[in-house]
Order: sequence, then C-alpha cells, then structure tokens
Amino acid sequence: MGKKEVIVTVGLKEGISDPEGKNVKKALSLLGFKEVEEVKILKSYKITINENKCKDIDEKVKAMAEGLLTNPVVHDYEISW
Amino acid sequence: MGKKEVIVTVGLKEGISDPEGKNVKKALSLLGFKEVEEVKILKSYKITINENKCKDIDEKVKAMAEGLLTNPVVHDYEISW
Amino acid sequence: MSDVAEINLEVSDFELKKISEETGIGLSVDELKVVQEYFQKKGRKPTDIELQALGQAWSEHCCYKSSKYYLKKYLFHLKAPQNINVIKEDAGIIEFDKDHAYAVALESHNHPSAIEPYGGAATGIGGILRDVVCMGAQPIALIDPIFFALPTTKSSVIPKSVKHPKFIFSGVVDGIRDYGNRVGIPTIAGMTCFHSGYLGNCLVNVGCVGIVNKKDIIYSKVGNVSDYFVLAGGGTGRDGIHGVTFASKELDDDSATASRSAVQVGDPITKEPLIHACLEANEKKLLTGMKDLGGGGLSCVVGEMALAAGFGAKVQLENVHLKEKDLKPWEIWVSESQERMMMSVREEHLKEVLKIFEKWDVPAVIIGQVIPEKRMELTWKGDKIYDMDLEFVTTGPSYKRPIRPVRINNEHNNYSEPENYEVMIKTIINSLNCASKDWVIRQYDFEVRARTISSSLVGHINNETHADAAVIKPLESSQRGLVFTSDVNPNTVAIDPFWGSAGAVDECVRNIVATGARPHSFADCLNFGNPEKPDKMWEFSQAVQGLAHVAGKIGATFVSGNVSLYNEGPAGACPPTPTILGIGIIDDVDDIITVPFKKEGNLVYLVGKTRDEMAGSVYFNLRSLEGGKVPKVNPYELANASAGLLELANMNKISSCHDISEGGLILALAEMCIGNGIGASIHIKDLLRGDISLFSESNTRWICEVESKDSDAFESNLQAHCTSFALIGTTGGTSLSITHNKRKLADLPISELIKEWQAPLWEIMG
Amino acid sequence: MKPEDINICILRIEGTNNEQEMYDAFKRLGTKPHLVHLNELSSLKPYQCLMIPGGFSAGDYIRAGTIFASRIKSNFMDELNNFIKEGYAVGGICNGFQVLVELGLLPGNPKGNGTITACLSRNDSARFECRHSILKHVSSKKCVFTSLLPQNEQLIVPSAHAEGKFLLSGGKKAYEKLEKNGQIIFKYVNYKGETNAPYPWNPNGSPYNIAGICNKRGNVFGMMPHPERSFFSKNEHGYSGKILFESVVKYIGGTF
Ligand SMILES: Nc1ncnc2c1ncn2[C@@H]1O[C@H](COP(=O)(O)OP(=O)(O)O)[C@@H](O)[C@H]1O
Ligand SMILES: [Mg+2]
Repeated sequence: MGKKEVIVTVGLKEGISDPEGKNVKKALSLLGFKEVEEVKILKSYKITINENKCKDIDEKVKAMAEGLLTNPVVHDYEISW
Repeated sequence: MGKKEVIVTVGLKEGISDPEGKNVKKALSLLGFKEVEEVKILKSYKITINENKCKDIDEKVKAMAEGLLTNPVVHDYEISW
Repeated sequence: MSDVAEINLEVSDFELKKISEETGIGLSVDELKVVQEYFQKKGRKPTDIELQALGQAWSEHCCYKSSKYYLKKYLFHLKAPQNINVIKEDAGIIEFDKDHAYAVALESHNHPSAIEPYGGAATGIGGILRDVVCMGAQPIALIDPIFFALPTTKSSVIPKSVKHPKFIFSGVVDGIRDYGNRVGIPTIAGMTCFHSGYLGNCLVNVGCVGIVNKKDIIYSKVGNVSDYFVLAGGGTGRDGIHGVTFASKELDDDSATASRSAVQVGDPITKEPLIHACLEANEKKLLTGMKDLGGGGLSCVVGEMALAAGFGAKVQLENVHLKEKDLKPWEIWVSESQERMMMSVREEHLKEVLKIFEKWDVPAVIIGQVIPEKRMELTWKGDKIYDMDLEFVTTGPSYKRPIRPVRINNEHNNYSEPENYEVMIKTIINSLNCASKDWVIRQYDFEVRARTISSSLVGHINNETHADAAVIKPLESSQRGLVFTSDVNPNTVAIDPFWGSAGAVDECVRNIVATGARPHSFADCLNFGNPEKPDKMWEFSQAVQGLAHVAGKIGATFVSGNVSLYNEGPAGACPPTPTILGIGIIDDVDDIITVPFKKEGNLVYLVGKTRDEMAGSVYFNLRSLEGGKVPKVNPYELANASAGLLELANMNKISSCHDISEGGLILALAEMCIGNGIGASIHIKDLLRGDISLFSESNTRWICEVESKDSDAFESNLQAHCTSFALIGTTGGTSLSITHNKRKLADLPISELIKEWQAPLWEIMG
Repeated sequence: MKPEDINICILRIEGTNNEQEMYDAFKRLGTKPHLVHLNELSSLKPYQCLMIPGGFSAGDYIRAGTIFASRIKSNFMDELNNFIKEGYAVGGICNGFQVLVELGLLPGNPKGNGTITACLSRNDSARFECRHSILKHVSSKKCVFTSLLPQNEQLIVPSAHAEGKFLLSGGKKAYEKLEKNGQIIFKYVNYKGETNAPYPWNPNGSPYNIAGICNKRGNVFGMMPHPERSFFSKNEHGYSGKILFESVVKYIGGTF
C-alpha cells in the first residue's frame, strides 16, 4: 500500500451569490474580455493520504470535507480520485 | 451558437511553497487526521463564455489565464472544457 | 564532499566573468580578482559556498558599494538629541519618552514585486516587520509607499514580458493587505503614485515603526564567546536564493522566468507567533543579541552578529531545519526564505528559550557558537567547507562612481490660462495622483491594535477625505502619539533631483506639522537607476545632497534607510524616487489637527509664499507643458513657519489644517471641503496669474481654518515667526467658490467635488 | 462578584491578533483578563467569561474562523457547552464571531446539538474592507453584552473584515424568527438610522443589515465590528464601545 491522492472540490451552493466570481468577471471585462458572461470560483484541496495509516479513506475524506473544509449553509462539495 | 463553460484550474508550481496548503494540513492533523501527508490548494475559475461574441475561445481563455488569473512565475494552470 | 565544489579562480578574465554569471554571484571581474588574491595567500581554492557568501556580502544591496560614499559624506553625520542609535542597525532607535523608544525601518522590495507582485509585496512587509522586531520592539504601524505605471496604460505600449500595471498594482495591494492584516499590524499610511516611468519596474517601499521599552532594546550583535546561535522560524528552502544579487541588477526580458528562485512566498501565520515568541524571549532577558534574516540569509546574519561584537562564529550547517530536501550547503547558506530570526543565547538560557518557541509552535534549532577569532568556519556533516576572515567577507568594495550632470531646463514657452477653470479644476481633482486613494487604504486594516487615533481617512463616515498624516498612540499609559507620513514627488525629482528631494523632506515636515505634531525623525528609501550609468549616479548624488539640505535644520535627521539601485526595466529606468518616511511626535493625541473644515463662518488662511514654480506640477503634466522651475525649499523658512504653526496648535488656535502639495492650492481646498461637506468662499489677491496661484506646487505652504476670534493671535504669531500668510476667505455654504483678484474663476458644488475625487480608482480597479 | 474577582479568558491561537486590545478593554474595567493560548488551556473552570478575539486565526485559510472552531471542537466542546449552560458569558468579535458561528453556538439551535445553521460568508464587495460603521441596538431583549445600552441607541464602531455577510439557513423565516426572539442585536445603519441602508453603510451585504447576534438565552454573543477599537469614541449620548464590556462585567458581577 502507498499513497493516495484525493481531491475535494468545494463550491458555493446554487443561489448563494459568489462575489469573488463577480469580481473576476468584472476584472476580465475591464481588461476587454467582454464575452465572459459569468465566472464562478471553485476551490480544491488535493490531499495526499498515507494509506498505511488509514483504513477507510472514503469515510475519512468525507469527515474532513464536512468537519473542516465546508460550511453546509453555503457550500457543496465533491470528492474525486 | 450559444454558451460554453470553460474551467481554468490554477495551482502553484512545483517548488513554490504553499503556506495555505501547509496550514490546512496542520489543521487536519491537529484534528486527528494523521494520515494526511500533504495538502495542495487549487483554485478553479468556471467561466461561461458567450460564443457569439467570441471567435477563438481557446486563445481567449489562454489570454485570460495569463493576463489576470495567473502569474507564470509561480503558477501552473490547466484549461478544461 | 560531493555536496560542495571547489572553484578554480586561476583563470582568464573571460573565464572569471563566466564564473560570475554561471554561479549567479554577480561579482565583477575586478572583485573576483580580489577574491583570487585572498585565496592565493591561503594556498587553496575557494569552495562554492565561500564564493556564494562573498557574492551576497559584496552585492550592492548588502554593502552599498556605490552609495555609501555619498551617504557618509552628506547624511550620516547629521545629529539630533532624540536619536539613541541610528543608521547602524536594521532599524533606527529614537527616544519616545523617558522609558520608551521607537524603532523605524524603511526598505524596498521592488524587484521581487515586479516579478511576482503578490509574494514580493507580502514578503516586503514580512521583512520590514522583522527589522523592527529584531530590535526588541513591538511593531505598531506599517507604511507602504508604492509606485506604478498608470493602470490605464494601453496594453499595446507594454513590452512583452512586462505585466500590465493594473495586474501589478492590484497584486501588490493584495500582498500587503494579506500579510499586514494577517499579522495584525495596522497599515496606517503610505502613498500611491502613478507615473509612466514605473512601467516594468514598480517600486514597493515598506516601512515599519515599533515601540520598545528602553531596557528591552537589543542589538544585532552577540554577547560573548561561546554564546549559541539559535535559528527560529520557518524552514529554509530554495525560495529567495540570490534575492540580493537579483536586486542589484537591471530587470530584463528573461528576468521573469530566470529568477523564479528569487521569488519569495510569505507565511504570515508562521510570522505572527514568531514575533510573539521573539519578543517574549527578549523581555525575559534570555537573549544576548537578535537579528532578522533578510538579504543574504544566513550568510550575512551570522557573520555580522559575531563581528559586531569583535568575534567570529562556527556553524554546523546540517543543523539548519529545511522545508525541502536536497538543498546544497551553499543554497542553505544564502537562501532568503522568509520568517526566520537569529538569536544569540548564553548556554544557561538555551533550554528556556527553546521552550518558549515550542509553546508558540515555532521551530527553533541551535546551529553554531561564537568563537574568539574574527573568523567564520562552517562544517557540513563533519567536513570543513568554509573558512574565511570575517573582516574580509563583510568589508566589501566601495566605489566613487563617475557622475555626469544633466542640464536642467528652467525655460518654458508661453502658455495660455485655461479657458474654463471649472473644467481644469475637475480634471486635476479627478486625476489619478490627486484622487482619493481609499480603494487602497480601506483594504488594509488600519484600526487593528486599537491604537489608531486618526487614520489616512478623516471626516464624515463614508465621505472621508485624505489626512496629511496618521496618528497612533503607542502606549496604554500615555497620551503621547506618533505621527506618520511618507512623501516624494517623482515628477519634480526627475526634473531636478536636488530640489525635488529637498521638497520631499519639506512635504514630510508639512504633513507632520499640519497634524499638530513636531517632526522627530526620517527614514529614506532611495530608489534609483543603474549606478554604473554616470547620469543615474549624478541623480543619486544630487538627491542625497537635497535631502541633507533640509534635514538637520528642523530638529530631525535620517535615522535609517535603504538604497535600491538598478531600478531599470525593459522600458527604461524608473524616475529617481527618494521616498521619505517622516515621523512626528505629539504630546497629547487629543490635540491633533485634521484636514476637514470644522465649522461654517471660520476664516481661511494661506500660510507661506506661492511662487511661479510649475515644473513637475500636476497642472503642467495634464497640459503636457514642460520646463519651468521646480519648487525650491528654504529650510529656515520651513523651520520658522513650522515653529509658528506648532505654537498656534498648542494654543488651540487652529481648527483645521492641510498642507499644499500635488494639485496645488485648489486640491488642498477641495479636500478640506470634502471631509465634512463644508464649503468655502475663497478670494485670492496676489500678483500671480490665476492658474499659477491655484495650481503652483510651491513648498512650505499650508491652509488653516481659524475662528475669527483667534485671528489676531494667529496673525501676530506668524508675524513673530517671520512667516508670510494671507487671509483668503471664509468657510461655509455647499460649494467651493474661487475668485482671483476679483475675477470669478469657479464655483463648484461639494457634491460634485466628492464625485470627481472619489470615483477614479474604483472605476479603473473595480 | 466584584470586578477584581472576575476572570476572563481571552483565547488565542496563531493568527488571532486582536487579543491585546480585548485584554486592555477588560483591564480598564478592573477585571482580570487572561491571554490564554489554546495549547495551554486545560479548563474553563477558573473563568466566568470566554472571549474569542478578532484576527485571522490560523490565517483564515479555508474559511474565516473554521480552523480555530474545529480545534475548539476537538479539544473542549463539552466543557464549553456546560459553561454556556451554566450561564457564563461567551463573546466573539469579528473572527471570534465567525468562530462561534462555525461552532454552531450562534445563532444556536434549540436542540443544542452543534449543527451549523449560519455562515459568515464573503463580503459582497469580495474584498477586505476597513471602515467605520454605525450600529443600531435593535433588540429589546437583554443580551448580557448590551444590557446597559438602551434600545435604538447607536454606536460608531470600526468594521474590518472580508467575510462578514451573515447568512442563515432557512431563509426569510429563519431571519424573522431570530428577530422575534430578540436575537438580532446590532444592525448597520446610516446617519439617519435607517436599518435598510445599503452599501457602504452595510459593509458586507448582510441580509437585514445584521451586524451582531446572540443566542436565545442572551449569554453567547457575536458581532463583526470591533467595539474594543472604539472603547473611547463616544457618541452624542456618551456611549462608546466600552458599554458592551461594562454590560458583561455587570452581568457577571450580579449573577455569580
Ligand atoms: N498605499 C497607501 N497605503 C496607505 N495609505 C495611503 C496609501 N496611499 C495613500 N495613502 C494615504 O492617503 C493620504 C493621501 O496621500 P497623499 O496624497 O500622498 O498625501 P499627501 O499629499 O498629504 O502626502 C495619506 O494620508 C496617505 O497616508
Ligand atoms: Mg499632505
């Protein structure tokens, strides 16, 4: 067994406004990129896990995502491998 | 023609230190997730483009990435569709 | 010893040049020959780590080889009674009150910021904080004078490899914000200046002031033989390698990619506990010396600390904690990784010191010891890899480089008065260098620590105007305050470096006096072009003399500073920019004077003489006019006027005060109206033409608001101080109206002024 | 309890950086504040009040206050719940408010099971903003931190944050309930005192201009602006940020 890389991607829930995305959109349009209609920001945590120390990776990563990486009021998240 | 969604994912280059990742790792390990060996942070911009206003999307997105979203000195980026 | 290589210097000049380039040490052939001779005497070849250490120590950045001749000749001998320990250390130490002193440091982080604005600016803040902390002082204020090409520059005129100034500007502000706010030190003052000459070579100057109990002041020198060197803070990595040699040359097209390793990354969350831990260990009297790791990293700090006490050092390099594996010894020795501090500790205190760092979760390791001879010896896993005399390493070359004076053109063609004064006034108020900087200011936490008495923004909430200087009350137990301003006008320095630089000091004094405080100390950051070019060297030498012309005659001198040369990018040299940080002192912070008009029906006075000195003015720039005279400074006039105004301030005879600088009389009046929404009717009578009267940027001038009952006291006091003044109007109404020699020039509603003045940066930066 | 017997725990970790001003505020009132690093905290027993100061705890990476909150959770959550149950006071300013929200203690739910029901999310302007705010005391309920401040009185208090937009799960109903419970303590207003004043009066875009709230019982309180930074800056009726600290000291003095 060795190391595993898991990516937790966090985004804002549908309906929660994304001021940072709006800001980037504005900045792009000030730079002349008028074709941009919307920008949304996602943040990913690429986590390297030592499998020897960990039994149930799925469970663990879910716990990290829910315990620390997201706030359920505003965030959705996805785990990918 | 209509709208197209492009995702630009930005991360720090190999060898550039990532205090945010380092601090997230520390937080996870203080929370008891001792199996985490490393955390890296990626940021993605999900950009919706109006294709009618834009000829060469590829080119444009590259220009956005290099003009505003990243600094090639420290960042790597990837464009995905 | 495969980790260390020997280097053969017994080669041709051509080969020597190649060695310098390939190793990145940045030494000239002549300098390498001195090294060659030294090792010939030793009878062996230098190692790569020895050569790298010399490259650091002899860089422009570390040894001031081009500048120290002028600095010593003109600036360093100036004296003031309040100075405790100045020029010599990372920060100048000046008396605050009987028991306390304050520490002042000002530095540039130009090259790193041009390459990577966010990280470069952030680590600039980190570095300047360390300079103050290593004196044992608690940082209380950050100051950020920053200079960019216009964010409105068209992409088509920007050379390839140069980033858009807008990107640089917002990256720099982000970096300062994220670092300063996270460590919890208020960024309280600064300046934001735009000039096309900064294209490709922005300037990021950062200043810090700290407060220290006199008994806790600690210096950058070890205590005694056999003291231990303790290195604390973040791990050492490859970031920032060759930062100083990189700062000591021009930027070119390849700099961006070739200098990646010079990029530094800030980690404020390691820094914040590092500050606490260092100050705690120092207050408990457990340290004999402390110094931060800045330019040159370990290679500079260990030797300097040891030699300052007349000793040497022995270091076991493998003890240094690393953040990445496989660093070569020389890389460890010269790395400029951030958030590190060096302390010297007596054996009996080692344990306790290490315990304090453990409590704060900050790594700290013992890396070496003080030895009696003035020598530096390094070992790597038992092998000796470095053995040089410290005096040889740290003395470094010194040059009196050739200069070539540039002719200054004082002539100008006739030009007409503006057709429409109202339009001209609005154009000035709305121009980027005059308009509100609140887009920048508000991103910084200027209130943290709860000791901010007055920030850069004063007046009604959300309609504030610019303050002349920010005020902090450093101590819980005392009403005494420190006042901060930073100034320089590159437009005038570029035309006439002597008078332009003198003007920068004058402006600092004006801003401090306008706040009701007395000037107490200055720091300078001298940003110039390539010193190997005689015209650039001339600009430098003129500037230093200009600074000296004023400083020292008004009770305050230069206490610390920094020289940054080679500020040239693919688009040419930046304008010569001697940034001045001025610090004032006020006995009771409740007595400060602020800019906005306070009450309707008060009198408005103009203090000082307006002259036909239009060169470098905003007005000339906007009209693309050239020539004319740069504003001069008479230091005795400045001293007299300052003394008079401060006496009046003490007697509470001034309701509001603002100095006149960029934008001239008209901008100063507009800013005073904006803060509290109180207008004024101004009637100027003089022998000048209207535009000169309103838009000249002559030095040593203020506008004062005075209650009519105080007018006699006001006038007689200024007369007693041989200071000229004129009653020019009264406050009141909702507009700023101007007549000049009975001719009505403008009547502008305050609401319109506010709009013109507030909008520009927000519109451009979003 | 006399003020000099009141012990206040000002909790910090790396990056909390408003602790000294919090300390000074309580010290000026004659109480005994203590700066305690989370690593050194063994028990809450000696204290009658827990304050979580502002700053950027652990860099505010991930989300403001989250890392601090999860470290509290894994170290002494049960003890903290008991502390609150016994009626002791808990306050969070700025980052501290964010921590209390991430702990599920504010606004708190009836079950008291620590479910997170709110978030202090990114300001509408998407940036850190430092500016003075005018706050109106809108609650009639006696929150232990504002009991001495009359209803509808206004304070001028500096705001300085990037994540201060108070979002509540459950939408409009949830806000109305909070209002009805008297849990909304401060709202951002303009010079006219209007509670619907837009940006920049409301610096972050909080719905209903919410600036500070408390739990149902009134002994857990959080606000975004910084009363410790306006300890001395009085409004026309002589009130300043000081009143919040006086209120909680009086509460503790009278209760324990
Ligand atoms: N980058 C900055 N950071 C902090 N404060 C700034 C910055 N730029 C400008 N300011 C503040 O804005 C005010 C106006 O700046 P400036 O026009 O340079 O003032 P002055 O002409 O009086 O020297 C000053 O109080 C200054 O401290
Ligand atoms: Mg001024």
